Parts: sequence; structure tokens; C-alpha cells
Amino acid sequence: MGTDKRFELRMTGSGGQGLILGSIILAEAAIMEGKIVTQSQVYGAEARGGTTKAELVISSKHIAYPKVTDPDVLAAMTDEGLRQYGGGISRKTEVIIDSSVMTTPDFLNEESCRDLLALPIRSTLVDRLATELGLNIVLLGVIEGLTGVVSVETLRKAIGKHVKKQHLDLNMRALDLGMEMVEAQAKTGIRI
Amino acid sequence: MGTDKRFELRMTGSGGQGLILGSIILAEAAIMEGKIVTQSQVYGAEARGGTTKAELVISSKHIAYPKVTDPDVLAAMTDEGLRQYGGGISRKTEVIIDSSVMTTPDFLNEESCRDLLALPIRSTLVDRLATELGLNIVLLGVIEGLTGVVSVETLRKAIGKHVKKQHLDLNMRALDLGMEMVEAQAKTGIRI
Amino acid sequence: MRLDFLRSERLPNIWCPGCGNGIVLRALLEAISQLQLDPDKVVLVSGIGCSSRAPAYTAFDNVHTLHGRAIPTATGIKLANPDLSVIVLTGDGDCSAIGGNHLIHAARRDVDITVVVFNNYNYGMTGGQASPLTPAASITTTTPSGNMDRPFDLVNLATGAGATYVARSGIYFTKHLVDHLRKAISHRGFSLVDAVAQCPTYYGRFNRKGSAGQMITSQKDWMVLKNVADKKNPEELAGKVVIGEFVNIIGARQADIDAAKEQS
Amino acid sequence: MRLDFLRSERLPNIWCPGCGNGIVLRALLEAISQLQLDPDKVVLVSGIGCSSRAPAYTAFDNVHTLHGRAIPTATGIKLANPDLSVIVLTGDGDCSAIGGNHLIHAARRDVDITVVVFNNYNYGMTGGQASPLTPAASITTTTPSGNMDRPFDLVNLATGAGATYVARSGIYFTKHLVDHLRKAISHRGFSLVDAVAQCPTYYGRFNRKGSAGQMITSQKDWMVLKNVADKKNPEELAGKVVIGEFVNIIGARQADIDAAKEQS
Amino acid sequence: MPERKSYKITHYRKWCKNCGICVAVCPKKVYEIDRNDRHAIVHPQDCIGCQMCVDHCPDFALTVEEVKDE
Amino acid sequence: MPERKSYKITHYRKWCKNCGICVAVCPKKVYEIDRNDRHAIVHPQDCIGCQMCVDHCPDFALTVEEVKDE
Amino acid sequence: MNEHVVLMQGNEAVAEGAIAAGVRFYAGYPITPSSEIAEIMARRMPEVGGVFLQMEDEIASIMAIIGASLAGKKVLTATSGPGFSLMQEGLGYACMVEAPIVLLESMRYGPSTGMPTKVSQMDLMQSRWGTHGDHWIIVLSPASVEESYRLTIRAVNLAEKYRNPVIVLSDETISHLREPIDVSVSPTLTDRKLPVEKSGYLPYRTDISLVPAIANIGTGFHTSFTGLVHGESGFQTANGHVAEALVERLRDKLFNNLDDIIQFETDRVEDAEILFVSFGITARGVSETVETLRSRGRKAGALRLVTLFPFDDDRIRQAAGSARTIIVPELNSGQLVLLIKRVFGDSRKVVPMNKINGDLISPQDILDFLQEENL
Amino acid sequence: MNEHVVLMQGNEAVAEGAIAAGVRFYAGYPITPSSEIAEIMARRMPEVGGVFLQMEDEIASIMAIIGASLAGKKVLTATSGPGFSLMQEGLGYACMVEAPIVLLESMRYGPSTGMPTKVSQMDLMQSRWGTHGDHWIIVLSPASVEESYRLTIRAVNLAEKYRNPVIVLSDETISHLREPIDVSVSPTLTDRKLPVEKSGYLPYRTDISLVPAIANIGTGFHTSFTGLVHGESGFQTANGHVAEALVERLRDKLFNNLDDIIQFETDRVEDAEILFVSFGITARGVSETVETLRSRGRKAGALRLVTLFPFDDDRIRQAAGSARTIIVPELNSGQLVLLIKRVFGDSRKVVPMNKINGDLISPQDILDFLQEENL
Ligand SMILES: Cc1ncc(C[n+]2csc(CCOP(=O)(O)OP(=O)(O)O)c2C)c(N)n1
Ligand SMILES: Cc1ncc(C[n+]2csc(CCOP(=O)(O)OP(=O)(O)O)c2C)c(N)n1
Ligand code: SF4
Ligand code: SF4
Ligand code: SF4
Ligand code: SF4
Ligand code: SF4
Ligand code: SF4
Ligand SMILES: [Mg+2]
Ligand SMILES: [Mg+2]
Repeated sequence: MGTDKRFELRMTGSGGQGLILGSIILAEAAIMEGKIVTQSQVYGAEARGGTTKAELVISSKHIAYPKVTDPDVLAAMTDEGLRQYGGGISRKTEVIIDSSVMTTPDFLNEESCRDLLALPIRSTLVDRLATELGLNIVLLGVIEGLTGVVSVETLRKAIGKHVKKQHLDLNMRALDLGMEMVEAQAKTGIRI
Repeated sequence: MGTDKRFELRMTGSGGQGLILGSIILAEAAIMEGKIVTQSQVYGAEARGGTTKAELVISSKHIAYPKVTDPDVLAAMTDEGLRQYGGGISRKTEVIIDSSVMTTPDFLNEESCRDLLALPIRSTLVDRLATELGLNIVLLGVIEGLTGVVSVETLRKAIGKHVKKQHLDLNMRALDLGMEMVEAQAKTGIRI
Repeated sequence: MRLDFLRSERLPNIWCPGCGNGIVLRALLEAISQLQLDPDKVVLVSGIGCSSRAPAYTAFDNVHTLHGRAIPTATGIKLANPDLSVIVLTGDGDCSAIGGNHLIHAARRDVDITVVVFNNYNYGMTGGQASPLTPAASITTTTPSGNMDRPFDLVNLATGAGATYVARSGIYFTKHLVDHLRKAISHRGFSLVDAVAQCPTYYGRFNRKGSAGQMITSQKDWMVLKNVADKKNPEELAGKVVIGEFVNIIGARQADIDAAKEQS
Repeated sequence: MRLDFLRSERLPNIWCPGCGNGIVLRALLEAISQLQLDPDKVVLVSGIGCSSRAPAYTAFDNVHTLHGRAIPTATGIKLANPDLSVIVLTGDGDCSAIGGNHLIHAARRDVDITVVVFNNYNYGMTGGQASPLTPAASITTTTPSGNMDRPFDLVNLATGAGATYVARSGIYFTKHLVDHLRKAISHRGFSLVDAVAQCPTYYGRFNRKGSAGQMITSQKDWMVLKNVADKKNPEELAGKVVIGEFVNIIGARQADIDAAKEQS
Repeated sequence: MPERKSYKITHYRKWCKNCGICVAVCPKKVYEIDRNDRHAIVHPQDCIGCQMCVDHCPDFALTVEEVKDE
Repeated sequence: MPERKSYKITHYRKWCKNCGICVAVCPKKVYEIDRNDRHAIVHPQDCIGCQMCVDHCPDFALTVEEVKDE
Repeated sequence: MNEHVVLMQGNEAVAEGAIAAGVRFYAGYPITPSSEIAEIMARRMPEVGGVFLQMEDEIASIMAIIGASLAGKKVLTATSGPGFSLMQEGLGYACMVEAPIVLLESMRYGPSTGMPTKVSQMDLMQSRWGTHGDHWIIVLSPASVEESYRLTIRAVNLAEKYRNPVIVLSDETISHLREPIDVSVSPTLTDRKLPVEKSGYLPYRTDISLVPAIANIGTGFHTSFTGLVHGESGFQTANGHVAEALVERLRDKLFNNLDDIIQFETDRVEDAEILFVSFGITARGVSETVETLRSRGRKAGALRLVTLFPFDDDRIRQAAGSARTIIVPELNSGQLVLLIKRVFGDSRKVVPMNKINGDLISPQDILDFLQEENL
Repeated sequence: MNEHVVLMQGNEAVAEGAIAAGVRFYAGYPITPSSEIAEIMARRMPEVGGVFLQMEDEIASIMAIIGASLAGKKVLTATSGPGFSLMQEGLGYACMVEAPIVLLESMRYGPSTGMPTKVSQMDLMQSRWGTHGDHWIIVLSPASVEESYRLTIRAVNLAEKYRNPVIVLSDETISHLREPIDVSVSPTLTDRKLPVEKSGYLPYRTDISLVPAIANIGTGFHTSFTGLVHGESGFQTANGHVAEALVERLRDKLFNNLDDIIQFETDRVEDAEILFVSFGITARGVSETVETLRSRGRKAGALRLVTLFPFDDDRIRQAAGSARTIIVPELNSGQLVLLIKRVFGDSRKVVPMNKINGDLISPQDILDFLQEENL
């Protein structure tokens, strides 16, 4: 990420997936690297359960308008999330979807976004680490692998601040898994 | 009272004396004669007991400003009432005080008012009718005797609307008493 | 339960998986079905809270008012049109915190409405804060080290305020719940049913009450029928919640007024 | 009674001749005298009403709040400075109509304040309208043909809400009143004294209760001491008001919390 | 025969509202409301110092103290 | 020997939130929450028609009716 | 003498006006200086087959009349500043569910409990902005007992017609003033529009009037009311477009009808060089002053706002003629003058005149003011 | 990397700011979007030796903090629109007894319950005019998490200094936004002035500051508080002169110190031809837009109000430079613009820009608006 550039990330999925925490971890990592951030989410206190959205803007200088307007990355972890909050992307946007639980929607194509990265995130996590916890961290790994928006070390530190000791190892493996998935994909070159 | 003229009356005394009712009765009498009136009072709901003030404006045409500004008659039935609401009189004002319970204050003189009519209202009432009820009606009689602001017949009718049958006679006598007192005073010519 | 009492087009409801509100709502619709009330003459009035969303899932006239204000609104409706069966659906917070005054005054006036309290021991809607019915020592978002306040006993409160029908039931005991809802609605005068439900998302999670299924079946363990409880001593009842009918007085208000008239 | 507790320069008070408020105030000052409280550490808090003017006639710190809001204000004061003896002087309307919710919640929380209700059965300040403690069938300016509502029994209401000290007395029984005020103030936790006073100007006049003197001495006829009443049957007590101590529980709140902790 | 105690009644006219409560509660008829509706101490010598009037005066207008003659 | 009644269970998947309450209350273990956290009817034949599941489903997602074969 | 002319107190005129307008449900809580309205209604409602309820507080009072209104009654409550503050949340709810309600507010001296028996005009801005969120309320201001009667009727009619809360903003003086009024004229009454067709019924669907025909509770339409943002169905939604449309409609249903809603009175504005803009009781001192000034040869005029809100800058500007000096007397520290300044900008000299001692502004006060300020 | 820079949510910043400012008493009632403040205070107050109270409603909450304030604590409550409406009576009482209290209001979409999780700026005018009677409140408006922290401290200081309620008027977006803030700077704190001399002590006697040194309850001064009009003694009176003096003092104690109280921020106003006037979260979209416009060669500038009330026309006029076109973007149907129009009259073109769908005004929205309106 260029020092002056504004980096915008939007993540969407279902309530329990920890996407908001994911965005906070990434925000803290960016702060550790001296960046400015604004993190926000749809706040569902009076709209139970369902779909969630987390947003993060990272910049090396003051962030005036705090919300995502033209995301660099859109990560969608459920169909419903993509339906509700998948708008507002552009040719600039790298879209990540979890192909293990989602069907690729028609509206995502070369015209509407920069790239579509369809990865079987949930199923890979379950297969490889035999757990569903850490889905948000795998996603952070994917985003990190894709953008390198912060250094991996900082990201690990930020994760460490938020997870209990006994889960640290699992989470580090989840992060690695995410990054690996991007690498593998990059090698095959298959995206959409 | 000239048809166009605005007649202003202020009465002040203590809570139980029925001055407000007195002003209402006079107001209704005036209405019966086709006049316009505005009647008001200090409203003491959150200031228990004590001193009261009732005001009445009578005119043959529309009354814009509804309060007494330059009274034609000020009737004070207690010292405290006179102290609190005795201001705002002028050379135009005929002042009535109840000499049986009040001491004539210094500030009332030829300079400050038109005339001072000191009548032993309460004591005369008690002496003559052996009651204290009807003090307000005696006062109406005094005012009527002094100003003739409405016809005596109308005034009687208005009183009739407000008092119980069994008290009607007493009240009529109270009215007469008030008028008599003025007449007597007029004959003697003694005022201040 | 008459299925046409449900406004199917608005389902699924917004409640979390395992939320007790749906069970209370179902029991209420069952009670109304059993009473064969004319659906045109039933109105459900609620305040604000997860539970207060219930009326809008029914086919009846329904009024979603302000937080705590269902009861005075219902009072206005009932007195404007006494032909209606006016039922208030409210939360423990809605009716006993911000709405507490209206509750006791409706009980005192003995206005002919029925109040069904969806009692989940916390404020679900705003994220699991303590309510006046949150048990002592419980964890909520505003009692992070355990609730230092004592809760109301809603039955005692309503009784103390003069309610003429007071009952309590739990969502495990659906037949019991339906029975008491039916009696409450039929009661002429003010009636209240404390319907102990559950909020697995907040109260359950914070206080390690297990899954929604465990929460509901556990009512068997900590609830005691009133006729059983009446035979037990206080020690045996420690930690238990008694369910059943506590007050059922007919014609109380008129009797009181008549008596007073006689006295004076 | 320590006369220096009175703010003599503000006397005579604004109350009507024969109003019962002064008698309750005197009893309170006597209770405070007997308890030898440090006058710097006593604060009297009131709402709005004739009775709520009482604190301003004393030499203590005093807070005349809004109609119905004395209790939450007092709660804030007490918790901000627990060294203070915080006493709420309130009217029947002030504490049981608009302030009813605060009353029951303070009782539930068992906050260590004392509430003294100057209960004159109506809204004196605004001209004699009905209050929630106006007896059924009574005439007031808003019940011209007799009150069709039942009143609260303030003792039952406070008890139902969880109060740990509840007593009632009458202004005829000044020693009894002083005793119970003293106990209430000494009580650690929420205490309430329903001090039955009189409003000769409105309630007395509208209901033909006679002169102020007659109103006060008549309390002998319609009030019954609790220990006497306990031996009578309901018929014998019809139309009577029972005075005495109804609840006096020490350490209730902590006990409840401890018990709950043990359970969970 | 024990000496009969005597009492000094003080009446603050400025605060008194002539309500008649002291008249009603005094067991010894020490007070009256007179023809002019005013409070009057009519039989001070009958006072037994019971303090009923003091405790019931809503206007703090009365004190009754024992007169100690040394 | 009385004929054993049989029941038709209808599950509205659209309304079901897979909360597991029916699993917990069914005396006959007719339901399960499966590996994918989804409600499943696993032993419909064991159903005794007690309506526990129906009455306790917070989402109106179940009906159980007796199958009358004429 | 006209048999129908009776002496009435302002509060009584409100109560009788409401009854004449068809109000059959009153819920309230006593407060000086409006308590007499409750007391009169306690007697009168049973007489006319209506319901009188004394509630536990002002919050309950406004909610009870909203409930009764939704159940089809014409309703009233009355209060004063402290109670009005407590009613604010309910008032916003009434705006949102479009419940026709009428609220009498008699202004006394504030802030807080202030001086309960003294007059003020200090709640003007509160009547417009007291509740949270974007909302629109109709506020009418009587200047006499007779007008209290008439405007209460008008308030009920407007409430029903536009399905909106209407406030009659009176004051302590008018509430307690007694004047003769003629009650023989039978008023024209307006009833709310009701739906007829049950099939396809959507409570908040509107025609060009933008006023929905919402069924009364209990008439078989199975209507849904909520203070949350809702669409035509009446059910809650968090859809931004729906929200926008709703709030705009709540405004436009009134603003499209300003000709119907806005009333004011002018007195010799045409050639006025000095113009007084005022409302309520203050206008009466003004009117006498204008008379006096004219008699002295000064070209004075007056504009009295009868409808206070909606407030339309253009209409005021047009009504105000071309006076170079505009004086705004009011019984507060300057509220109406803020609006009048906005209307005229720098184009006129807008001079506030404020009295905040609990008394009225008398004609003499105004004359003195003119002299002191060299106006 | 600065160790003291932490990621904080707006609500958390308010809570921590309050603690840094010395607040040791919090009473509140949960409501979206301010509930986190209560939740944080429930944990933090015991940690810092303070008191956390969850009250039965918002009315009790504001009364409890007033009580605690009079007993000497620095206090806070937090709420949102519906709760704010309920607090209005208490707010006026705080003005009248001159209790230093701080109230955080996080604006959500209204009216009524509206859309609880959506942002608005619809309570601006309510914050000024919500309670009855003439009164003056200080209202501060943060535009970021960092400023939420800073302005909460400032609010506590101003409340203590002027013995007046201070509102921090935030919104749903800022409440839930997370941004880095540096909490290492220890703030300057202000404490209320207290009396020393008991003899002849009169609680409401003031020196030239017009701010009385009222004793805290329990310190032996035997003070008297009332919401009724009161003189220097603190005791109630219905004397008109006293009333007038009191209300004027309540105004002047703030208006004599506008330099201290009023803050705003300007951005390239000097040569601006088009000026944006805004507050709170909206100012952030504006600031980015100004950047963009400047980069395109347009002379744009911005004025952001940090202190919303007291509102001083002259100061605004001076700060606004000479731009001919003034655009007032806000998340409501037009509230700030009413004030700005008053300030500028016809001398400038004042254009409202309103968004009422529950979303923020983005830089793109503004650019589009300029295009559509040919500005
Ligand atoms: C005046 C006001 N204060 C606060 C809120 C926020 N609020 C909404 S629901 C609620 C509590 C709900 O609790 P409860 O009544 O128990 O219902 P539940 O969600 O648990 O079913 C609160 C505090 C509000 N909407 N309005
Ligand atoms: C919010 C509000 N509502 C109403 C009032 C008017 N008001 C003042 S005192 C009072 C009733 C007083 O009755 P109570 O508490 O019994 O006191 P009392 O005068 O009888 O001693 C009322 C309704 C008010 N001041 N504030
Ligand atoms: S938060 Fe609790 S009460 Fe609300 S819907 Fe979820 S489970 Fe039910
Ligand atoms: S009105 Fe009643 S309560 Fe008030 S002072 Fe007079 S007698 Fe006492
Ligand atoms: S009781 Fe007190 S106030 Fe009443 S008459 Fe006797 S001395 Fe006077
Ligand atoms: S002390 Fe007793 S006996 Fe003496 S005057 Fe008073 S009441 Fe009468
Ligand atoms: S109880 Fe209902 S919602 Fe829950 S899993 Fe069973 S069918 Fe689904
Ligand atoms: S009806 Fe009874 S047995 Fe059958 S599935 Fe439901 S709970 Fe199980
Ligand atoms: Mg709840
Ligand atoms: Mg009372």
C-alpha cells in the first residue's frame, strides 16, 4: 500500500462470524504501523441476528470522510451479505467470496469489479483445522495475502492482543491458512 | 358610565371574601346590558390563602388590552391587599377602603387619587345583617352606588344567578346596604 | 392455534434462534383461539423491546407504542371502545422499568385489559442490560460483576398495587401458560400474566444457561407449581420460581367503591 | 424539637390554616432531634405540592425538585455522599401518582433513604383534585360525583415493591408518628412512612369532614393501631385505617444477593 | 398532696393562623377561637402541660413550659 | 392390541432457525440438529403426536397431524 | 341582550369548544394554569357521553388520548410547561402514527417550575422543537376567550383533517381571563377520512392529499401502528428510501396546505411605517397601542400570528407590508423575533421587545419602549 | 508507534473522556446508540471509585445526576432522542438550580422511535429548545472519536465553570465509529467555585462572573435549591423583578463569556467563494469535498461549528468570510440552515442540503448536489 493511499475494506457476512472483530484487529495492526484508521459497522442492536457489515479505512494521513465509498476489497462470507452490502463496488474493487457456502452471483464480472477471488474459506478451515472458529482470521489472512496492507508480523501482534492464549496457535494457523489460500490461487492463476 | 368609556375596577382583599365572585357578578350584569367585559384575578393556586385581587374592565366596545391599567375604582378590603395591589392608581381613581378593618394609609391623598371613600363595610354588615356573608355584595352595592355602572335591576338579576334561593333575600339587603352607605356618605359630604 | 391469526407474510420473525418470545406469542394465539374471540375485536398493544415486536406478527389490530407506554395507550383504547379485548404484550424492562408506573396504576384502576409480560430477565433489544426483573447476582452488560440489586417479584408488585388477576407461568409449561392466559383475558378487570421466557442470546449466554433447548427444559427444575409450593417451606423453595394463579378477585373495584360509599 | 432546625425567618409558612403539613414537619424535626443527627449531614428532598414546601422551612440543606422526582434526586444525593441522612418529604400525589415509578424502584433497590409521605388524600397545591390515595367515592374537583377509582394502599404497594421498612401513622398520634419516623430514619435501607395528614381546604371541605380541629381528632375514630387490628376480623376493620409498623427487615438486600450467588 | 405544677404558654401570634386545632386537641379547654376568629388563651391556669397543643399546632405557634419556682 | 397411530410432521424450513428447542423437548428424539447446524427430522416414525415440539417451536415452523388412513 | 352570550373563563372556553368540536375523550393530569380544563371535563364528559380520565402523569395522559384517538375518538389533553416537557416523546409518537390529537398548553413562567401562576410566552419554540427527530406540528395561538373556544374547534378539525397533533398554545392570562362569548353558532365539524375497502387495504397509502385514511382500531381492518419508520403497510422497516418518503410526506401533508392552515390577522398594515408582529395575549396590548399611535398620527400597524406553526417566511413577508421598522413584543427573552429576523434579514429594522417579569406587556409599556428606543 | 494511541469507539471515548475529566457518578438508562456508554461505565466507575447507577428510566437518570451533582460530584448521563425527550423537564430544572451536569445525546433517526440504528442530526433544535421556559444550554458537537473524548472533557469543565447543563450532541455514526486516539495527554480540569464563608452566605449571590458559588450539599452551608423562581437566598418568590433578574443572569453568565464558550473551525474561509457550514459527522464529508474542490481549482471553504449553542450570529458572520454562496449540509430536513439564514439574511445565497435516509452525506453526495443545483 502506497503511503498516501487510502485503503478501503468492506466485509460482510452473518452475525456470528466475527467480521467486526476481524476489522478491529486489522485496524489495530495498522495503528501499530502508525497509520490512521476509521472502523465502522452496521449496528444491528435493534435488528436481531442476520447480516452484518464491517468497514475499515486505512490511510497514512488524516481520514476525513470515515466511511468506505469505493472499496479496494470487498469480502463477502454469505450470499445474503453480498446481496445486501455488495453494492458500491467498482473496477477498483477486489472481491473475495467464500465459495464453500456461496454461489457466485452474476453481477460480479470484469465490468463490475477488478477481480473476483472465490475461495472455499469455511470448508478449507473445517477440513484443515477441524474447527469453525477463526473464520474471520482466515479471512484476514486472505486479505493480507492479497494486499499486504500491513506487515504480517504486526498482524500477528494485533491478533495476539485479541485472542486468548490457548487459542493463539490456532489463530496463527488460521492466518497462515488464509495467506496460503491466496498464494495457491495466485499460482493456479484461476480467479473468476 | 358613558357608552364609549372604558370602566376599570380593581378589588383586593383576602382569599375568603368572595371578591372574585363579586367581579364576576358585576361582569355578568354588564353583559346583560350588552356590554363587553374582561374579568381577571391574581390566581393563587400555588400561593395558598392570603391576598387576592380581582379586576374588571367594562366597555361598550371591544376591549383590546384586557387588564386594568388605570382603575376608575379601587376597592381594598384589607390592609395587606391595599399594600400589595394598591399601586397603579391615579387622579382618576376613586378608592374605597373598609375602615372597619383598615387604617387609612398615608399614600392616599388628593394627589394620588380622585377620592377616598372610607366606609366601615364589614362592621356595618355585621351590625345590620348579623352576618359576615355577603361582604362582596355590600361592596358591589357601594360600587354601584358610586358609579351606577350598570342598572340596579340588572345587578340584582346577576346576583340572583349566583346565590342560592335561601340566601337571595340576604344578598339583596346586602346590596341595598352598600348603596345606602354611599348615599349616606354623599349626604354628609365627608370623604377623606 | 388458528394459523390465520399469524401474519405469515411477515415471518420468519426477527427474533434470535431459540428466543422464547415466539413460544409466548403462540400460547397467546392459542388462548385467543380457544376463547373464540372475534379477531376484529382483539387489539394487541406493545411497547419497545424484542418482545414488543410480537403484535406485528399477528393479524389483529396492533399498536407498537413507545418504550414503557403500552399500558396507558391500551387504557385509552379500552375506554374509548369497551367492546374490544385489549391485550398488552410487553417485556420485563418495558413494563417494570420505564413503564412501572403505568403498570401499578392500571392495576389500581382495575382497567379491563390483560398484560402479558414476556419476562426474559433482561433488556434483549438493547443488548442484554439488567432489567428490574434480572435476578440478583446475575451477569448482564450493565452488571458485569453480578447484579447488586434485588429484582421485583412481579406477582407481589402487581398484587400490592391492587391487581385483581395475577398469574405466572413459564414457556416450558405451554398448556399451563395457555390456561392462565385464557383466564386472564376472560377476567373482567386488570389481569397480568408473568410469562417467564428466555433470551439465549444475552441472559442465557452471560449466565451460562446452556443452549436454548437446555434453557427451556431447565424450567422443569427451577419452577414449582403453586399448589405444590404451597405445601413446601421457604428453604425448600429457595431458588425456585412458583408458577400458577396468585390473585383472582371478581368485582373488586365496584365492591370497594360500594363499601366506601356505605361508610361515608 | 430543636427550634433551631426551623428557618424562623421564613415563617409563617404558606400553608392554609389547619393544614396538616406543619404537624408532620414538626414530628419529623422532633425525630431528627431525638436521633441527634448532625444537622450538617441531613438533607431534605421534596417534589412539588403543598407538602413539598416543607423542607424549605428547615435549616437543613434542602432540595425542592420537580413534581414526582424527589426520590431519584435523593437517590443520586445518597449515593454521591453516603454519609448523609437523606429524607424525602413528599405528597400523596407527588410520590404515588407521577412519582410512583421512582417510589417502587427505590423500594426495590433498598436505597438507604427515608420517604415521608404527607398523605392528605388529594392534590392540595393545584386545587383539590383526586390523587391515587383519594379514598373511593370521595368528592374532589376531578371526581365531582365521587371517586370511581380505588386508591392504592401505600403500605401494600411499598411492600409489594420490596421495601424493607414500612409504617403508617396519623397526625393525631404525634408520638406514634415521631417514633415511626425515628425508626424509619434509623433503618438501613429504604424506609417509608405514610403520614396521614389533612387538607381542610379541599378534601376536608368537599367531603364535609368538619373543621381542621374535627378532622384531626376524628383520626381517633377511624384509625386503629396495628396490634389492635391484628386481633380483629375484616368486618370490624371496614372503613378503618390501620397504623403501625408493617415491614421491618434488616439486611434484606444483601441477603437476597448472597442467596442468589449461592444458588448460581 | 403533691403540688400542682404550673405552665407557661407562649403563643406566637405572628405565626398563628387561628385554625383552632389547639382548641380541639387541648384536654383542658385552655384555648378558644374568639368572636373575631382569633386564637385566645382563655384558661391558662388549667394547663396540665401535656403538649398536645404544641405537638399539633401546624404553625409552630405554641410552646408550653413548666414554670419552676425555686 | 390397539393400532399404533401415525403422524405427519410438517417442517417449514423457511421459518425454522435451527434453534434445537424441538430437539430438546421431543420425548421421542424425533429431531436432530445436524452437522451443518440444521434442523433434521430423523425418526419421524417414532412420533407420538404429543405436540411438545409444535407448542415450543418459537418460529411456528412445525405442525404434527395424525395420519388417518381410511 | 343575547341569551347565548355567556361569561366564560379561557379554560372553560377550551373545554366547551372541544365538546362542541366533538371531543368525547379527555385524559389529563392537573397543572396550574390549565387544571380547570380537567375539572370541567370531569363533570362534562359524562354528561355528553364521553370519557374523562385522570391519569397518573402527563406521559400517560398523552398516550391515553393517542390510544383513544386511534380507536376513533376525538380527543383532548391539557397541560402547562412542565407537563408539556414530559409529553414530548408522546407528541413525536403521535406525529409518527398520525394520530389526530389536540393538546392545550397554557404557558406559565419558566424555566422549570418557575412561577406557576404567572404568565409567559416562553414555550413558543418548544412547541415546534420539543420532541426529537424531524417532525411537524400545527400550533394555534388564541388571544381571547372567544378565540380559545373557536381555535379549539379549529384545532380538532385540523387534527382530524391532517391526522396530525395540533397544539393550542394559550397562556396563564387567557386561561384565567373571563370574557363574554357567544356559543350559539354551531360549528362546522371535520371528521377524519376512513377507508372503505378492506381488500388490498394499506393503512399508510395516501392519495394526493398525502393524508392516509387509516382505519380506526376495532373496525376490522387489522391495522398496524408503530413509531418506527414504516411503509404503507404500517410495518416497521429500516429502508432509507421509505424513511425519506415518510418524513417528507409528514411535512408535505401540511406544507401543501398552508393556505388552509395558516391564519393571521392584520391591522392597518398597508400604510404602516412601524409594524408590530406578535401573538396571543401580547397582541391585545399591541392592538390598543396601534389605536393610540394612529390617533396620534403615527402610521402603526399590527400583524398577529394566529397559526404559529407551520411558519411560512414568504407569507409573513407578504403580510407584513412595507414597514421599515418591525417590533416584536413577546413575554420571553426573544423567540418569535428569531423567526421574524430570519424572514426579513437586513431588509427591515427588526426590534425585539421582551418582558420577562411575569406581567403582560401593556400599551403603556410599548409606548415607553418606543420612546426609550427612539422608535 | 505511539503506545498511547489506542483504537476506541466513539461511545468509549465519551466514557473515558468523562473519567479523565473527573466524572465519578454516572446514572443512565440504556438506549441505542448510546448504550455502550452505560455498559462501559458499569465496569469503569467501580474501578475509579465512582458510582454507576442504572435507573428505572431517563427521567430518574437525569434527576439522579442532578442530585449527585448538587452533592459535589462531576456527573454524566447518556441517551438518545426518545430518552432525551423524556429528560427535558429535568434539563430545565438543572438550568434553574444551576447544577453542573453533562448529557451525551447520540442522535439517531427520528421522529419517535424512527430508525434506532441509523444516523441523523435531527435533534439539533431540540437540544436548544426542548424544555419549556426561557433557558440556555451549552451544546457541543464532536466530529470524531478523538473529539468525542476531548469535548466530553471540555463539557465537564464548562458545566463546572458556568454551573450549567452541557450537552455533547453526538450521533449514531460517531458513537459507533472506531478511530485511534491519543489518551496520554492529561487534561486541564476545572472545578466549580465553592463558597468559603458561612456567615452571611447566600447561595445565589454572584460576583461579576454571574456564576454563583453554591455550596455542595452536606458541607454545612444549609443551602436551598428549587426550580421555582428564587432570589439570592435560594428560596422561592413570585416577585417579578427577581424573576427577571434571575432569567437574565442565567443568560448573561453564558453570553458574557461567548469567547470562552464558542468554538468553531474554519478551513480556507478567507478566499472562499463557496462556503460549507456544518457540524458533527457531516463536517467530515464536507472537509473531504473542500479538498477535492480546491484540487479542481474551486475556491471552497468550510466552517464547522463545534459549539452549537450559545449561537452567536455576529461571530458566525465574521467567521464566514465573504463567500457569496453558503451551503448548509445536514442530516435532517433543515435545522441549522434556519439559523444560518437568519445570520445572513439576503446578503448571501444560503442553500440547504438535506439528507434524511439514515445515511451520511458523502463527498460524492455534495459534488452531485453542486452539479444538480448549478452551484
Ligand atoms: C425512552 C426510551 N428509552 C430507552 C429505549 C431503548 N430500549 C428499547 S427496548 C429496551 C429494553 C427492552 O427490554 P424488555 O422490555 O425487557 O424487552 P426485551 O427486548 O427483553 O424483549 C430499551 C431500554 C427506548 N426505545 N426508548
Ligand atoms: C410535571 C408536573 N405536573 C403537574 C404539576 C402540577 N402539580 C403541582 S403539585 C401537584 C399535586 C400535588 O399533590 P400532592 O403531592 O398530594 O401534594 P399536596 O399539595 O397535596 O401536599 C400537581 C399536580 C407540576 N408541577 N408538574
Ligand atoms: S436478544 Fe434475546 S430477547 Fe431479543 S430476540 Fe434475541 S433472544 Fe430474543
Ligand atoms: S391546600 Fe390543603 S394541603 Fe395545601 S396548604 Fe391548604 S390545607 Fe394544606
Ligand atoms: S393550633 Fe396553632 S395555628 Fe392553630 S390556632 Fe392554635 S396556635 Fe394558632
Ligand atoms: S399543654 Fe396540654 S393542657 Fe396545656 S394548653 Fe396545651 S394541650 Fe392544653
Ligand atoms: S424449534 Fe422450530 S425453529 Fe427451532 S429447530 Fe425446531 S423447528 Fe426449527
Ligand atoms: S409431536 Fe411429540 S413426539 Fe412427535 S415430534 Fe413433536 S415432540 Fe416429538
Ligand atoms: Mg426483557
Ligand atoms: Mg396531597
